[in-house]
Amino acid sequence: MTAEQIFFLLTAAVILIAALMVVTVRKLLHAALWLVLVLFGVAVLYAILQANFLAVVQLVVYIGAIAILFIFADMLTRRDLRDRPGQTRFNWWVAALLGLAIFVGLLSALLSVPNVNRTPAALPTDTDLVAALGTALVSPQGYVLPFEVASVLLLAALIGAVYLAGVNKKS
Amino acid sequence: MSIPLSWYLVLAAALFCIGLYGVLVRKNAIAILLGVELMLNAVNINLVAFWRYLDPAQMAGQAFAVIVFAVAAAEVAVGLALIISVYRRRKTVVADEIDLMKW
Amino acid sequence: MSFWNDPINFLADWLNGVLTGWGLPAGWATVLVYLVGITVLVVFAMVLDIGLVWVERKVVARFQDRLGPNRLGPFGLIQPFADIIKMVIKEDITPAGADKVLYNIAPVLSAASVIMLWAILPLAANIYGVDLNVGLLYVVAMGALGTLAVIMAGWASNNKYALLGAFRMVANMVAYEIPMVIVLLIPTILAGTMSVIGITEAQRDIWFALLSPLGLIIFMISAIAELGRSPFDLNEAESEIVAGFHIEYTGMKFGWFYAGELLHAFTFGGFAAILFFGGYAGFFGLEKLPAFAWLNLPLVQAFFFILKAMLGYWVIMWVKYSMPRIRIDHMLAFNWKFLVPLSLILLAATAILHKILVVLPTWQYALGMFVANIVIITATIEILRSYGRRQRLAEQRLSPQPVEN
Amino acid sequence: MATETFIWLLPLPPLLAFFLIVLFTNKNKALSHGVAVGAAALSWLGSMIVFIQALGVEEFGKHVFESTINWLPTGETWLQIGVRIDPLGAAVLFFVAWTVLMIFIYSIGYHNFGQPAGDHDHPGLPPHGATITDAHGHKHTVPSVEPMYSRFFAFIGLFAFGMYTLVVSNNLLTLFVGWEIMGLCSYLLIGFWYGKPSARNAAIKAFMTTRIGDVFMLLGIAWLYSYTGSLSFSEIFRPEVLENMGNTMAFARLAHSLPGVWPFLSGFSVAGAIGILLFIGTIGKSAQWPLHVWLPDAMEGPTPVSAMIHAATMVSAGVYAAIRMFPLLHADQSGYALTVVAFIGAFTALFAATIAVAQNDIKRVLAYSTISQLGFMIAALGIGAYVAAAFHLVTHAFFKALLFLGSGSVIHGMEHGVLHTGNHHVDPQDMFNMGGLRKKMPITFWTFLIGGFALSGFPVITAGFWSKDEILADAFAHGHWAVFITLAVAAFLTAFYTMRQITLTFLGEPRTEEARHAQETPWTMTAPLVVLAFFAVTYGWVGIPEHFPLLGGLVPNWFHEFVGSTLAEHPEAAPFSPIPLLTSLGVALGGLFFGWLVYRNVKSPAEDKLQIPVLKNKWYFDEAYDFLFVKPSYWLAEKFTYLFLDRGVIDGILHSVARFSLFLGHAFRNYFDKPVVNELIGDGTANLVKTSGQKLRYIQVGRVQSYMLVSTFVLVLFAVLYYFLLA
Repeated sequence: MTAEQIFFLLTAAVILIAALMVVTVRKLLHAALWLVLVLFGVAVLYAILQANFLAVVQLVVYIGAIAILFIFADMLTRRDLRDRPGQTRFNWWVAALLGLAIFVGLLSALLSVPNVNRTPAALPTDTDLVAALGTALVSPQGYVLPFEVASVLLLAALIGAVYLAGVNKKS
Repeated sequence: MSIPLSWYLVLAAALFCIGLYGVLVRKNAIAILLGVELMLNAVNINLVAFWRYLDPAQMAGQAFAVIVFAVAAAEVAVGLALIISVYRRRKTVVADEIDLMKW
Repeated sequence: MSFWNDPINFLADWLNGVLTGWGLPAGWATVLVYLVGITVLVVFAMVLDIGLVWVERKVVARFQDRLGPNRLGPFGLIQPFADIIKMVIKEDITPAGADKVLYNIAPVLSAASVIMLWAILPLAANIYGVDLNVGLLYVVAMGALGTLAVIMAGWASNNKYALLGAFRMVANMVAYEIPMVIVLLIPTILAGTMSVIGITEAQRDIWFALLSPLGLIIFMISAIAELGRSPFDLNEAESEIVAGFHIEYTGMKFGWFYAGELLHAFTFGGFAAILFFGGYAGFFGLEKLPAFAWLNLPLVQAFFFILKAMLGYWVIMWVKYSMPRIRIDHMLAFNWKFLVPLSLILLAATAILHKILVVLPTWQYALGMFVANIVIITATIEILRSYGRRQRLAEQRLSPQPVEN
Repeated sequence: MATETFIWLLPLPPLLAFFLIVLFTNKNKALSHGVAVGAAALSWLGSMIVFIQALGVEEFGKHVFESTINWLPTGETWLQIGVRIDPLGAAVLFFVAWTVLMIFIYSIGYHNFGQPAGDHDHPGLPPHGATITDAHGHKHTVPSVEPMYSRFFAFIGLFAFGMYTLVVSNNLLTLFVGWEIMGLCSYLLIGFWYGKPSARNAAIKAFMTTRIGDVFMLLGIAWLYSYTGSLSFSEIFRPEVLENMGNTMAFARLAHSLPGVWPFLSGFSVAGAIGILLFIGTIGKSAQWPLHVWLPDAMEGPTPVSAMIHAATMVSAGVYAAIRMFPLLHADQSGYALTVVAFIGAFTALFAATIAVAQNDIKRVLAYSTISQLGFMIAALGIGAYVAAAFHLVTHAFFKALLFLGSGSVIHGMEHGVLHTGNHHVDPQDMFNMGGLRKKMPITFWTFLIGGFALSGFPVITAGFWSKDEILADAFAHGHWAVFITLAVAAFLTAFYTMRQITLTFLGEPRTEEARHAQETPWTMTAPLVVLAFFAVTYGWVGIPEHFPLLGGLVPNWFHEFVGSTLAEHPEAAPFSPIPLLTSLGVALGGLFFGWLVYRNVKSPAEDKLQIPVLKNKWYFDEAYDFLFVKPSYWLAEKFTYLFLDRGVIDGILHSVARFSLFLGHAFRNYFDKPVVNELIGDGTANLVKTSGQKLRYIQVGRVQSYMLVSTFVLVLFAVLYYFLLA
């Protein structure tokens, strides 16, 4: 077992424990902060996978925006938080069983990938990966259409969110 | 020796199921969205891991991870806006209590 | 390889040799050397920080027509150490009802988010922590961590002023992150890379400040907002919310916030130097002449870099101590209605012009870029002026007219 | 740029000017005329360049500038359009460029640019003058600026575009397009002061009359196209095509079924018939008898300028087209076509000259003179004097333009006098109100004198002498005695009425107070006069016959060589004979002398012995047309078409169709729509959905996570089933 593997296992353990905390802790704000830890761990995984751009974007978008948004939303709807003792629905065990079943199913599907214990492929040495990703996202031979659709989606979400969350001045 | 691909896949599957569990059992609507985030991250781990282990010259995995980021951001923005809007009117964020659409 | 040409690697090799000489396996030795390097970097940053305390106090004194610290040591140089001792020995209070873990993590995270920036800050061509190919995004990402620290501090203090301050701070930082990101794209376009080293190297012939003066201005504004310094310091507006998110912090925990802020300001001065003033290089091609080859020595480069960073830091201080505080709605409106559209226009203009002009010789390229920036600045000022005039007239119409008897 | 490409650009500046003025600059007078004159100057410059280049080409008649593009696909071939400058085109282009530019410049002064706006001027009426107060407090009435100043320049810009297009065309199609654009512009310009009923009527009259000619011309074009499959000159004038057309009988079947009934018609070849059809277009455009009636009335337009357009430029287009079609007319084996042309030309020349003698309006005299001179050209063409016709076309354009602009200048000066005295009942155009203007308006007088002498054919020095002499010489040489004598008489009358005009207008003493206060016009009006006067004198010298006594051979007969080379067979210059020379000398000098002799003491219309009613009333042509055509068509439109056909027959059919549809609609609604569609299909579906919805609603619990739990469960179930059953 090499240092890299140890490092991965540590990160994975942090991610999984934090994820369990996200779905179980009673205080929603703590759940959100545990989520931040999960996200940070995932960013570390990206870094290990040499997806530098995604690692940094994970920090910017998820931690810098999404997690903050969760925390804000949590604070804005705070009254519910202290009033309720149980944060879990009555049939949690059904969901747990189902989750387990799906986990097994997913594992059996994923591990049937041929040569599943392979090692990472060699990175192309001549190109900058960030530049390659940028080119792929905006070139017509690449993913410019999905990329643009995603940006339109973001714009629509922005407008929709402003409309929904904004105070209607007329009423 | 570096890390085998299967480790990532197992981790992602576990993360996905934890997220699913959260979505199914949490009462608080915001917490449901937290679960959704976990699931999306699990998906992204798979995307990036497959990119890295199969063909790094082909940018499909990363490109789709970027698009998942965008979708996640949009989903959270609209979802939280909805929750806040509902909270303003009904003073609750418990998903089971938001049931105006039942019969 | 000599110390003068490549000091860091020289020292690292030497240390590696020493460690392996003691019988350590090569891998462990490398890890240890890295750890030592990180420690040295952090220590350097923190020592610089102590110096900054003194600089800040001296400069603010001069701005306010005072002398500043002048009792302890020559020119009061020992004063910061006295400050530190005071902070360390003060009582460490955790308020009742506070979320203890978060309360204690927040200051560390705050300072860490700044120190982590130093990982990519190149002091010279070969004195740097790591050359990330997403360096500029990394800056923004660390800013996000800072945001998180602030909100944690505000929440965990269990104090409404703290929470209000944190809200303001977060609104501020999230909002100004957008013009910041957009304007960071301008050096990226001009240099063709996000790596800070690459951007510095791209400015060997001409500073980006000359290619995009407007970009520099927008960067400085959003950097100051990101820092939460005056005129954007309403997160700690003492007349309204006492001291903002760190109201409950005492002793060294407050010290971390304070140190973090100072170092952050200096670091942004450094990034202004890197992005727009050529960082450690940027002597307009002077270093290519044999007589000026000494400009390529790492320590000389580091000296010039620190000098430029200090200049940026000085501008930030200058603004801080001469501008009044802005109201939160004005601040957000300024960002969304002015800074973001302006930076988008600038970005589009820069991108298009870059594509068109890049085939030209350097001086024509620079001239075109500069003129475009001037045009945008002039047009902006004109629009603002006419808008302001209309606003004024509208107010005059609304205000009660003097009654003529 | 190749010259061919350059020619494409010639017509464009005035068109651009038209759109610029109409769309953008119409509020700004200075800008408008700047744009228009600038465009005219550009076209002028281009034309001069093309002309000079044409001079430099060896054997230009065989190496013309021509370029074509495919324009419209017609089945397997293309309808081609293109430009062509050959010797004839170059000569015409030369005078068109000069006269157009001069008109444009002249218009600035004529429309009183720089004067104040009128006191009560309205768009659509001529300006009435403005009152200004000078430094001493005296009130003066001065000319006021035209209210629709910019519109005028837009119109003449479009007009210039049409003229240039016509000249540079290499085919009948674009020639016809330019022709029609000019028709439209002449309508717009004659009716420019649409507030005056006379102007409105004149505009409609001009439009309708020329339309008659145009319809026949279009028929000719269509026939030509169907016969030869092409409209480009170089195609249809190929010798074998011409020969084929000239030898084919046009009305062979008609002549066969009705043998000997109509020998004249049956003798026509296709070439002749088409040529005559096209020539009818010329009759309309160039105001030849019997379609001449519009031209005198067209003088209602803004006085000299549009008159000048109609009289000096546009009517020239008709003659130009006729000259172009000469090979076609010439190809007619029977020779009938040319006979018709010669007859109409000669008759018109004499007929119009007789009317001109009895007119008192300064412009109408010139209008009839124009008709008469155009008749000269047509007659020359009819006797085969191709070069002489073209020569007279060019010289006439210069001196008639000069005369019209001069008359405009006179009227302008007289209007000044009218404004001074304030007596608006004095007609500033009536020659009997003038007299003695020689001293008041010297530049106008001298240039007008030059123009008048050129028109009369004053020997040797004027251009008109050389061109008219060449026509007479040709007529004499080819033995066309009737034409020769008719034209000689017409030429005598021409000199006579010209001198009458000059005497009444300029000589003697002022007959009215207004004439006493007339004033010389601004330089923008006189400068074009001087330029045109220069050409009215010198242009004749390029066409002096070689065998002319004393002068012959001093200068080569350049015009004959140049324009003559347009034709496939180079026409012979007429051999010199003293008889036509003496005739033209005699009629010119005699006419001038008698004109002066008779009118030097005439003071009022009553003393004028030649005010014979039949001449004064233009041989009653207007009245005859009114009785023969206008009244019957009114009757047809009102009584037959409107009352009987429209109201009775067509409306009746429409009303019954409507009633039937109404009945059908009622039936559908009551017996199909209401019971079947509404109740059975519409309401039935709704009821079905409603009932089933009421039954099914209870499975909706409204808890989103329960839904999801169930769907996840089903998913797992299906996965398990899939795994065990299929895998």
